[in-house]
Amino acid sequence: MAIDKDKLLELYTKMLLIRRFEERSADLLMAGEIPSGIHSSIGQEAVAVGVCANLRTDDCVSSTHRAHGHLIAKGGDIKLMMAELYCKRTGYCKGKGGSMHMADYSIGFIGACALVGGGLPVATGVALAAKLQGKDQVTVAFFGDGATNEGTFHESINLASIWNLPIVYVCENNMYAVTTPTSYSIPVKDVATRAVAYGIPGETVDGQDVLAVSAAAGTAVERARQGAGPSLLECKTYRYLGHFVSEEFLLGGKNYRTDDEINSWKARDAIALFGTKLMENGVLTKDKVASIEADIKAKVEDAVTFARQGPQPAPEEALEDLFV
Amino acid sequence: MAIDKDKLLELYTKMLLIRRFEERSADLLMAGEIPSGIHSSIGQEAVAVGVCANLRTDDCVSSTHRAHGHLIAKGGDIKLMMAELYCKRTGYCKGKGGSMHMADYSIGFIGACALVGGGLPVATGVALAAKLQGKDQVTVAFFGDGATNEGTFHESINLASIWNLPIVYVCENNMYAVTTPTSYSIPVKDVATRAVAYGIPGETVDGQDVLAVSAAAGTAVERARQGAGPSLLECKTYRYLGHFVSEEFLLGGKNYRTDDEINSWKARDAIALFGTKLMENGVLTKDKVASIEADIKAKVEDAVTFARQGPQPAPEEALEDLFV
Amino acid sequence: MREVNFMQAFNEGMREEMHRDKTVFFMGEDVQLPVFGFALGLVDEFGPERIINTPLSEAGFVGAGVGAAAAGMRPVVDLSVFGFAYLAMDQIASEAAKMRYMFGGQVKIPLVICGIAGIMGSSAAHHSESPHGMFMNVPGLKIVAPSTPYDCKGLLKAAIRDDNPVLFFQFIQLGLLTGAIPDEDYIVPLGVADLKREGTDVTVVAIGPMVPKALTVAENLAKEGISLEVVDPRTLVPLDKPAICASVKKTGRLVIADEAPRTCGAAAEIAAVVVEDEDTFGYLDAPIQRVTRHHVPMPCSPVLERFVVPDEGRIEAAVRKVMGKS
Amino acid sequence: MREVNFMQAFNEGMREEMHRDKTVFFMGEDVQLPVFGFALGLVDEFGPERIINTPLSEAGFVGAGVGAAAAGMRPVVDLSVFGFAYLAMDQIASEAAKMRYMFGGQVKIPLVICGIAGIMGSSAAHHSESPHGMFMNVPGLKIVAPSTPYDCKGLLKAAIRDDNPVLFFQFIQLGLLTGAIPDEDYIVPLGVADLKREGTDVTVVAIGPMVPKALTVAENLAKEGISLEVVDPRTLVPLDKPAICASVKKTGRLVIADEAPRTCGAAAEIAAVVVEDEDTFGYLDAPIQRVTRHHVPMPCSPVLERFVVPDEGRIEAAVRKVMGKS
Ligand SMILES: Cc1ncc(C[n+]2csc(CCOP(=O)(O)OP(=O)(O)O)c2C)c(N)n1
Ligand SMILES: Cc1ncc(C[n+]2csc(CCOP(=O)(O)OP(=O)(O)O)c2C)c(N)n1
Ligand SMILES: [Mg+2]
Ligand SMILES: [Mg+2]
Repeated sequence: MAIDKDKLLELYTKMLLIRRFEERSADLLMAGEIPSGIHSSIGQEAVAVGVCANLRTDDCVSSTHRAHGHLIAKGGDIKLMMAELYCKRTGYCKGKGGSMHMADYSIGFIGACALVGGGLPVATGVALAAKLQGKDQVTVAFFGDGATNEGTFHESINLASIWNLPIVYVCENNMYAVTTPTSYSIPVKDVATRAVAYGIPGETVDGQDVLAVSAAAGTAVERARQGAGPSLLECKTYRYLGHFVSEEFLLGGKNYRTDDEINSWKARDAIALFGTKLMENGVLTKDKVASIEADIKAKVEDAVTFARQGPQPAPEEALEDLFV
Repeated sequence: MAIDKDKLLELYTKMLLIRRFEERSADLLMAGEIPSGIHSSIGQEAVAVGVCANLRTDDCVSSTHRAHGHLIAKGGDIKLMMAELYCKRTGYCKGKGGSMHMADYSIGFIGACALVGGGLPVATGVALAAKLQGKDQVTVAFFGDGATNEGTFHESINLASIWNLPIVYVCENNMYAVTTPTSYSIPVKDVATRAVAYGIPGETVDGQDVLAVSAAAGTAVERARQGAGPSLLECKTYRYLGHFVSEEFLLGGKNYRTDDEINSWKARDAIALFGTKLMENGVLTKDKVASIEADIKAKVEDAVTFARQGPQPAPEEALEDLFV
Repeated sequence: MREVNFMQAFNEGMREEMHRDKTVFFMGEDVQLPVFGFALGLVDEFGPERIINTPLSEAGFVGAGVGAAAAGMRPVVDLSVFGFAYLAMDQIASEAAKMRYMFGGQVKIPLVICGIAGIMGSSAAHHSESPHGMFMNVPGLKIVAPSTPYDCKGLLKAAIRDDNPVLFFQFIQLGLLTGAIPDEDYIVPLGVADLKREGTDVTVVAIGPMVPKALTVAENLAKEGISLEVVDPRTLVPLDKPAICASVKKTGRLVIADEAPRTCGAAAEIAAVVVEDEDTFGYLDAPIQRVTRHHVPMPCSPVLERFVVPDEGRIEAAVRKVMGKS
Repeated sequence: MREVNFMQAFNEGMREEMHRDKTVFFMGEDVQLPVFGFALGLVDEFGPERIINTPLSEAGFVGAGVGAAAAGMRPVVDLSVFGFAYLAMDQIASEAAKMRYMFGGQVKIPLVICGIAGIMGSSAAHHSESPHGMFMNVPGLKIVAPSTPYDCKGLLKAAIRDDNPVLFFQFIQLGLLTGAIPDEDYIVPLGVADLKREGTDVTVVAIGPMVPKALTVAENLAKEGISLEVVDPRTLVPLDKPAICASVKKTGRLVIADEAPRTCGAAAEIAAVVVEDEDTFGYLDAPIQRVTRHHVPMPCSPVLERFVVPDEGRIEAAVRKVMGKS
């Protein structure tokens, strides 16, 4: 492995932080503490972390309704995130955005967008600005498999290709858009194939292998940074929970995925796989894992406390922030 | 040649009819007689005729702002067309549609659409209806190279692919969208390459060769009719005139195409090429050409007379035809 | 008569029309395994050929609905959430609404487009749209905004049988509201308002989810001897102008309550229709008041959301204002 | 002062702002070789890096404008024809308009979206849209509708300098209208109406291309001793409500002329704003009249088009009506 030990531990820790944050916030939602709906990224952590491992703070990331992992991976502050889930004035967006509309412009997280495919043109424009401004900044647009059927996917990547923009389109192919399997809605085996239509590189990687993701993303990011244009990176992954937290209740027991399928993916859990590998390589030990877990647990609880203690926005604040 | 003599003559005659209709209507527009703007298809006749040669009357065709050729090729009545250009009550759409919004539902011409890419979802829905109704009807959607950059292109073909619809997407690649060359706006050499993204056949043919177009379209239409799904057919062609009739004036002498380029395409004029071939094969003679020309001229003049003599709509008729 | 909720009423309307007419079909994202009750169980009864799952391609599948309608089917296209309509705006405003007219009446477009509007609760800006006013601006669309299970079922059946494109707003706040519906087949015709409560002092024209709120206010104010007449237009296009004007002539005072953006919304149109009517103008004793969302996107926080969305308190305040008692 | 036409005024405004601020750029379809005069010659002066041709991808490049604005640029995005805005509706209504708010004020979107609105003459339904009313329904968008070269240039410069998304309507009927503009730098602030003519009998609020028509009517009626006051709001969001109400208080009679669809249009909003204003309501001596398009898509035929589009005759008839002289 070319990556140094600290970096490896950082990847592991970030994945675990995402997992624990998602678990805790799902619990708090089910307990009725969190008003904002949540789309959990549990199972998909390696994609967010593997991709963002290649980014600088001034690089940009755009995300979707399933945004927590991306924001944490980009360096987001889980206190401000949790407070936003609680819709407190102390949250990232002062309670206006909630889970699906978080942003942190100070670290280049240009925003989650709840409309599928809606963030792609915007991210493309951020990359256009970087090019016009002569910056060597790279933008990453995350989106799901379902989003690749939206017209904005097509239009955005075409624009990025003809303008040679510094952007990487990262498709988290978790095999489903809500209840609809990718095999029904996408007539090609790999989403990466679609890159052919725009004359750009397309690559499919194992989204459960954080190092594979990181390597592939590294190539694409470097390419963008060198001015060689956009790429499409597909990461095959899986979400363990329902489309949104509490979906299982609403669908009344009906499921669109078999237990076998879910279990086979869990057997390739990205964090477990990576943890095992790091242990084999001596980078990680059981003790180290325990201390990382403890540290994360403390951080997450701090975030919950911060969120709980934050003030509600005053009603009239609803009228602020429309226009500058 | 497998096609019989009458059919060959019919192809030739239809191409010539389109040419003469377009020429005459452009003249009448420049003379101030025709109020509706016109996008002329002179130069592109082989595509419309070659494709529609494979269609039955109950098959459907959707078109664009450049619709005259498609409608004539599908069997449209040039009297009603000319009257529509004159915006008369006797026109196809009672003067409401004009050049860019003609339709003839009696022959499956489901409509020209002035919004680039706008007709593709609608045509896809017509094909969906045919499938749901169990008909062996095929739909053809015509559109330009520029339209392939619209999101509707992507969404429509994807739908047709996953639903296995009886439709053929025909791209008339005339190398330009208004003043913008395809080489700028489309990052792949052949539009047909884009079929890869949808797992359907894509083929590029010489749009100046009516028999090549007809053969390729025949395969695609047959495939659709047999229930084997959609295809994308790209026909490389060229428009001789400006984007719209009178463009040359508005652009004030500036041109975005070289004379050399225009002349090289004219040297491969579809009608001339096909005429020569038919003469070589003895299907056509100079006399026969003269009589076809005379016949077409008479028909076009009849159409002009019909259009001129038709009554204007009464102003209040503007309030009709909104709702059933 | 049976008690059903709003979603069940919609569901029954769909089932009955699909049984009655083989050209009716239903399509949208995840309609085969829906999260809400509107489409529950339809696929079990009608199969995946008539209850069609679509990819995430709003322009594509709404346009496909337009085409299928032009080709003789009667599609009901489900947007899931009406805020997603913006992705299909061109197909709605340029194709569905204009095709018949542009083509000189050659074709009809018997298409219903439905979707959840209004407030799901802390769903924030992208999932809390009520854009019926925006669509009223487009000539060629009929617009349905039911407020009771009875109206929902009857209007849906009328919409499906109508030969024109109809937008059907499923206000989610009303989803679990129950009401009685008859066992036999019935429709509620498009274009006919319903007097949800008779009164003499102030007319409240209330749309969709504002109807039950207006009725609550009416109940409360009745105790003070203030008599509200609650008019539910039920369809915004066509709008039952005579019914609205007749009520205003009777009361001389008008409050319009619409849980939607204010500027150029349905409430503005209704105010304009009344104030431009020569017969009615002279009866107006007080300024017309609109009760609408505050003019911002919907925030996520429940505190902020409650502030933005119009409630009983704001209706009551408007009523007192037009009575000169604020 | 120099005489320029409307398109030249726009063109000058663009040039000056592009010279003043390196972050301003212009993009759209065929903007490097434009058919109309708005963008004429810009590419010669600023090169293809700042005058960017786009493929036919309205959602894509409008959204790219939003992103570029969020990233510190000041894009002016040209839709060519405003009817094409429907293809980019989601990027306009869900992203441009909402991003700042959703993100709690973290970002600003200094974006101008321009396009030709109105009647080019026999261009039919898809190329004759005036959808400003529809966009007024979306909180978060400023909307500019100039009627003179002077206002066009001044408002464009204000729009480009504004830190919010602004929709700029280029009414093509006005394209060749000439007027005087000063040589020095000036802006016309957003939100300030202009009294295009003072009068005492009837207020005509006229928007965009209806302003010159209203002035003609005013001229004609002056001969009969009828005195019209013509108010041009110039921006529809923000709307200069005080100026409109002040005029109505003076005249007691209001006609609103807007070359756009009637239902839920700008004219409806202005009527509602006036009739809900307590201070103004009492001054209203007659029903408010709207003069708008007839509520159909635009037909191609010149005969039909003339009928659908509001003209001087219809303004005059409305004036006579509110004066009780119809
Ligand atoms: C434009 C739009 N259409 C539909 C929805 C409803 N919706 C939210 S997430 C989702 C599925 C998205 O699937 P995918 O892109 O694969 O992302 P995933 O949820 O699997 O992460 C849908 C249909 C939406 N939010 N926006
Ligand atoms: C959605 C939309 N965008 C832009 C236009 C303006 N426009 C009309 S035709 C055209 C070019 C179309 O190019 P292409 O699809 O290649 O067809 P061609 O004109 O070459 O036949 C453009 C930009 C339009 N009518 N609709
Ligand atoms: Mg997915
Ligand atoms: Mg072309």
